[in-house]
Amino acid sequence: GCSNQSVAKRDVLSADMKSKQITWGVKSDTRLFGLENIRTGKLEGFEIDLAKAMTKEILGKDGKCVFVPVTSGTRVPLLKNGNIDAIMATMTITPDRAKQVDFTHSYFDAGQSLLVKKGSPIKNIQDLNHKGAVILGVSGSNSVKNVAKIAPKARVLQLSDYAQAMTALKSKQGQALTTDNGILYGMASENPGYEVVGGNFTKEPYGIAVNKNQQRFRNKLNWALARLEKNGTYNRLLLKWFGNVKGFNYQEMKR
Amino acid sequence: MSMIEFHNVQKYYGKFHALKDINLTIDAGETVVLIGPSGSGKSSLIRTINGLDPIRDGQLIVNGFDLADKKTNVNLIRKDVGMVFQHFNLYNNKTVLENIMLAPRIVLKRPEEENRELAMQLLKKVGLENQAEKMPAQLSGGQKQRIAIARSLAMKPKCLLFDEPTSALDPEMIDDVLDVMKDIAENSNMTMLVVTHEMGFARAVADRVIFMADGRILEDDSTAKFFDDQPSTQRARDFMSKISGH
Amino acid sequence: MSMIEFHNVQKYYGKFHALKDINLTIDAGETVVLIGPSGSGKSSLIRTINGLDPIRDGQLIVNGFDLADKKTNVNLIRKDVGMVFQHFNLYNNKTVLENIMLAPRIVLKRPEEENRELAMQLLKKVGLENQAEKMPAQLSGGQKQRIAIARSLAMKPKCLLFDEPTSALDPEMIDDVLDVMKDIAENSNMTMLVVTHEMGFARAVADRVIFMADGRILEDDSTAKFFDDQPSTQRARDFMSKISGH
Amino acid sequence: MQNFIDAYSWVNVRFLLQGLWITIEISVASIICSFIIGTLLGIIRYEKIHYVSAIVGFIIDLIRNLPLLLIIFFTYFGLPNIGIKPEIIPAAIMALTIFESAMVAEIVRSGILSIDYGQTEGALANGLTKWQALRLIVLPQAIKNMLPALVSQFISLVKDTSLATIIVLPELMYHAQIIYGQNTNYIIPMFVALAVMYFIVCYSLSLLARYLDHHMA
Amino acid sequence: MLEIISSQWPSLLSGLWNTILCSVIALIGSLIIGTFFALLEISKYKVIRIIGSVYVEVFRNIPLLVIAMAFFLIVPMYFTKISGFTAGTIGLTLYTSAFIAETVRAGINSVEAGQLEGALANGLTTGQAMRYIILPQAFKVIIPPLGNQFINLVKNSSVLAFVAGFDLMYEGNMIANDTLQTIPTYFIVGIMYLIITLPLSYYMRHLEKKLA
Ligand SMILES: Nc1ncnc2c1ncn2[C@@H]1O[C@H](COP(=O)(O)OP(=O)(O)OP(=O)(O)O)[C@@H](O)[C@H]1O
Ligand SMILES: Nc1ncnc2c1ncn2[C@@H]1O[C@H](COP(=O)(O)OP(=O)(O)OP(=O)(O)O)[C@@H](O)[C@H]1O
Ligand SMILES: [Mg+2]
Ligand SMILES: [Mg+2]
Repeated sequence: GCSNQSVAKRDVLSADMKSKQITWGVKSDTRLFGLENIRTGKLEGFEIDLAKAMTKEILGKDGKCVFVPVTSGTRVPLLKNGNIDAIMATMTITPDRAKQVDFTHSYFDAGQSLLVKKGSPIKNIQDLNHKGAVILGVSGSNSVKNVAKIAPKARVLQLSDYAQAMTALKSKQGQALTTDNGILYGMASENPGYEVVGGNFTKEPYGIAVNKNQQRFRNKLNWALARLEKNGTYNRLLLKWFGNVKGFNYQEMKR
Repeated sequence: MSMIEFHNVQKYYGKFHALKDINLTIDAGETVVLIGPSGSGKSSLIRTINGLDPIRDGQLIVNGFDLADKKTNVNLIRKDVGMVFQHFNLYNNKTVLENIMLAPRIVLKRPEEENRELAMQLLKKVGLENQAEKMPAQLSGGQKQRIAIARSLAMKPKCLLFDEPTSALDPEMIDDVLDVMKDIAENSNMTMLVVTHEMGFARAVADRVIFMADGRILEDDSTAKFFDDQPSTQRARDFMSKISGH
Repeated sequence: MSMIEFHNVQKYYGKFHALKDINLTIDAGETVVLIGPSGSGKSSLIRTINGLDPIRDGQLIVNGFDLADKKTNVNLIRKDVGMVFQHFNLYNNKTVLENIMLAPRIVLKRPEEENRELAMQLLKKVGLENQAEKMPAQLSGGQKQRIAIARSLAMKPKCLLFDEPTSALDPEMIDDVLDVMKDIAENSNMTMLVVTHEMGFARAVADRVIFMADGRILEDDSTAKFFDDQPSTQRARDFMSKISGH
Repeated sequence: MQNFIDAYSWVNVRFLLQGLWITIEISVASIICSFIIGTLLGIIRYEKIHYVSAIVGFIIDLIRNLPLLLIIFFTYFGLPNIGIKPEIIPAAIMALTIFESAMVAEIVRSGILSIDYGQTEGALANGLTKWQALRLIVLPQAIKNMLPALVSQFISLVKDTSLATIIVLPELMYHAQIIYGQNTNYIIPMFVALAVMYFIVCYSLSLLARYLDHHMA
Repeated sequence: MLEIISSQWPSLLSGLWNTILCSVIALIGSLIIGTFFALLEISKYKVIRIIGSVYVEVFRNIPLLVIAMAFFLIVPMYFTKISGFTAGTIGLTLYTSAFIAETVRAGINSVEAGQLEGALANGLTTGQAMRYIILPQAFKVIIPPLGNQFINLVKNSSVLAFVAGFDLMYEGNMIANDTLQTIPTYFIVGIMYLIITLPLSYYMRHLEKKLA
């Protein structure tokens, strides 16, 4: 165990209250959720907006958020090392992960789906459960783990990011690309020759991860999330980011 | 019959004029010694003869082939014109025996049996028959040079060029090499052109002595004239008085 | 007064016994020539004197310091004992003048003005006053060696060691170097120990001639005895007959 | 084709250039640090100081034999465990410096060995101490001999900064990823741009080295 | 740490195997290609020399990651489908071959000119001199630097992780992501790399001393 005593002992909530800022680990390369705007250099996306709103909720009007870009590979070690206070980076709540970190309630109920070339014989995940089938995913994401369970005979190739996975799909390195539906719909809209098929075959509830032994902080985050859901902020952000995504039924996700 | 003919040969290194208007004829079977101060062009001259260095202008005919002609295959000349270098240039990755047998095998396609026999004979001639399996690095300078001579002889050349064959040797090894060279000069009708400062050797075996300075041939005398009378140029007399005794 | 004293000195390279039981005393002001076949240990002997190579056993006292004693600071010896190498070992990254001025400046802390003056004086002495700003690579071997001698002299040493200072030189450059050495031997009271095969030089300037073979000193004769009578050992007589003339 | 035209919009190119600038800054900082540290380590290793040289040598060997990717992970994720918590850019510089110093140390050691020992002997016999000989005579010559190897090492360093995208260092490669994150169709134009930009920087470095090599007497 | 090893050793071992396989293939390939381009670079003909040095400069000055990506993503789009392992291995081969070309060229140049002249004067052609005299000596000189290239190659093979090449680093990333035990996982991966590279580098040092 390489856990760090000082990080474990530190009470994140009171420290953040005192410094009036929360440090969030967020995605910087994922459309709709967290992506750097190359004109302004600022991060933008649903998760970014939600993190800002939650920060204000917890720390008040003058509360500040600091965003640290993370990837699926770096988010947990950064949290454990104390570089960041919380992760809001398309992280699916799973029992395995819950052993390492604590999750808040889900703040976004994604589901996993498939992106294929239009006209492909593949209609759902079961069509891929045979030897020789190759599914593309992004390393560190929960979706690749799910595929291994649901279509164990298929081979999964894990790439560094969605664009690489999408390009690999175009290069026929695999028959289908799997990840969470929101991301897939975004890619389908840029690439007219491709479509999302088969509906959601898993539930992927995204949660905010905090370190173990930070119950007070987690509770506070849950409390803030609930308030935002109640006062309509949550739905407003959902509309802002997913209202125009073709094929994505954001109405279902309203809270 | 002449083995080597220089007609108005000019040689340059870039802009530097290394050989100036060389005219020289060496007949088959002659032994010629070439002397001169450092940088005078002795090596340059000798290296043009087997095409290691190109000439700019003039005519150079060796063993009947015209070296100034681009179409001439220098390998045909090199088969018949051997060369012995100051620093031996033995093949470091081959045994002594292999050093001698390699070129005859792949250039002359000499049968293996015959090749080995001749090589051993040559080793005996240079007094090193028991060193056949050694690597060059295990030999002293004097031994290396004798192997280099044997390697050249194995090609049965008509002409041998020597570029300061003893000047990298410890003094007590020089005689062994000179003895081999004397033997060749006296007991074969090889054409020999030798750059050396060993005046005792020159006197004993050379038919002619050529003196160069600044890229020009200043003297081309019979051995008797050069040593017993005196060189005709002041330059050559100065040079001789400087090197005498070293 | 003695400058160098060897008492039963033994030197090894690994298991190889390079110097066997050396006993030798050289007085201040003496000029001694050391000869012997290749590998006999001449370089090894000379290099122990300024501590470039360590000795295994025995006593070696140089300029009053005991080299066998670990506590002796060899730098104190080297200040007073200069050395000239076969391959010159000039500082390739410094000009000629800087080569000469460097050690006096940082070791002796000689004032810059005085240092430059002395350096130029020495350059003049070795006949190269117009080469001060050249780099070593631009010089001929003979020039390099004269600079190396000037570099040693700039430290105003009491003793100078020479390890075959002319054997890497073209023959016509040898005299220039030997002339400088003769000048030092005759016109200063420097102690000189010279490894060389230049018998003319030995005869002219040496007080004594030492002959080594196989790591031992076989002869230690006055110059007159060595050259005019004959060396007493057969080994030395053989050697002398072999090298005479080269 | 349209993808290329869109991908190379001024906004995107400017963003790439910003990334390139960070790449250059980080490279220069790491080159300077690793040159200084690497030279010291190389000398320690060359000098055969009791124990110290052996230990330093062993650490250098460990680092040299690990993929840089792992060194980056260990620096960024491992160091906080011993109480050092560098920001991303210092962390990247540290990781690169640790790795490249080990490489430079070996170059320096063999550079020193490449200088004829006669140079040292000449200096010793002339009365200089070992350190003076090393500093004034041997090192200046060794640096010249080392230049080609050093430059190719530094070219590797520039290219290697791209590996630090893995910890989200905002350098050139990362900026390209952000751009093609906006639109997956931009990925190939971005890789082409990456190849060209890295090539220009690295090749200029080797031209510089060649220039220095010719103009250093 | 032990639990990672015990639960993940099949993937670690298969990763190790792929890393070794890729390294060996890339080594052989890059030796052949590198020697070929080294010979081009020392040709008498300017055009051929330029072809040689363009190749070397291009592959030396572009990050391996970019080269590997190009083979993984672009080549299949226009030519033929290749797996991540193949794409990575090809990329690694070409990248390394540029360095090997430089090493071999330096090796050839380090053989003294006298060796070539001796062979020419002895009647051999330039080609024969290369084959029998120069290259055998050059290879002896370059064994230590080649060893270092090989170690670099093993380390660089970690680029396969970016193109789903199922090498050691890829498996390490997977395990780290699955177990979220980042440092212990990479520690194990590091040791596995050292198991390949450390003995190699000590052997190279030994060889270097022996050949010197
Ligand atoms: N490859 C070369 N490039 C440029 N200049 C050269 C080259 N080889 C020789 N030279 C110059 O040509 C001149 C003649 O050189 P050469 O080697 O023929 O003289 P040498 O008489 O053999 O001298 P030494 O007795 O020193 O061997 C010298 O001034 C030398 O500097
Ligand atoms: N560094 C070394 N390691 C091992 N053996 C050595 C070393 N230096 C010299 N020797 C050996 O010691 C013996 C004496 O060498 P030394 O160089 O003193 O001879 P020398 O009389 O100066 O010969 P030369 O006339 O060739 O210079 C030789 O057999 C040599 O091989
Ligand atoms: Mg010459
Ligand atoms: Mg000696």
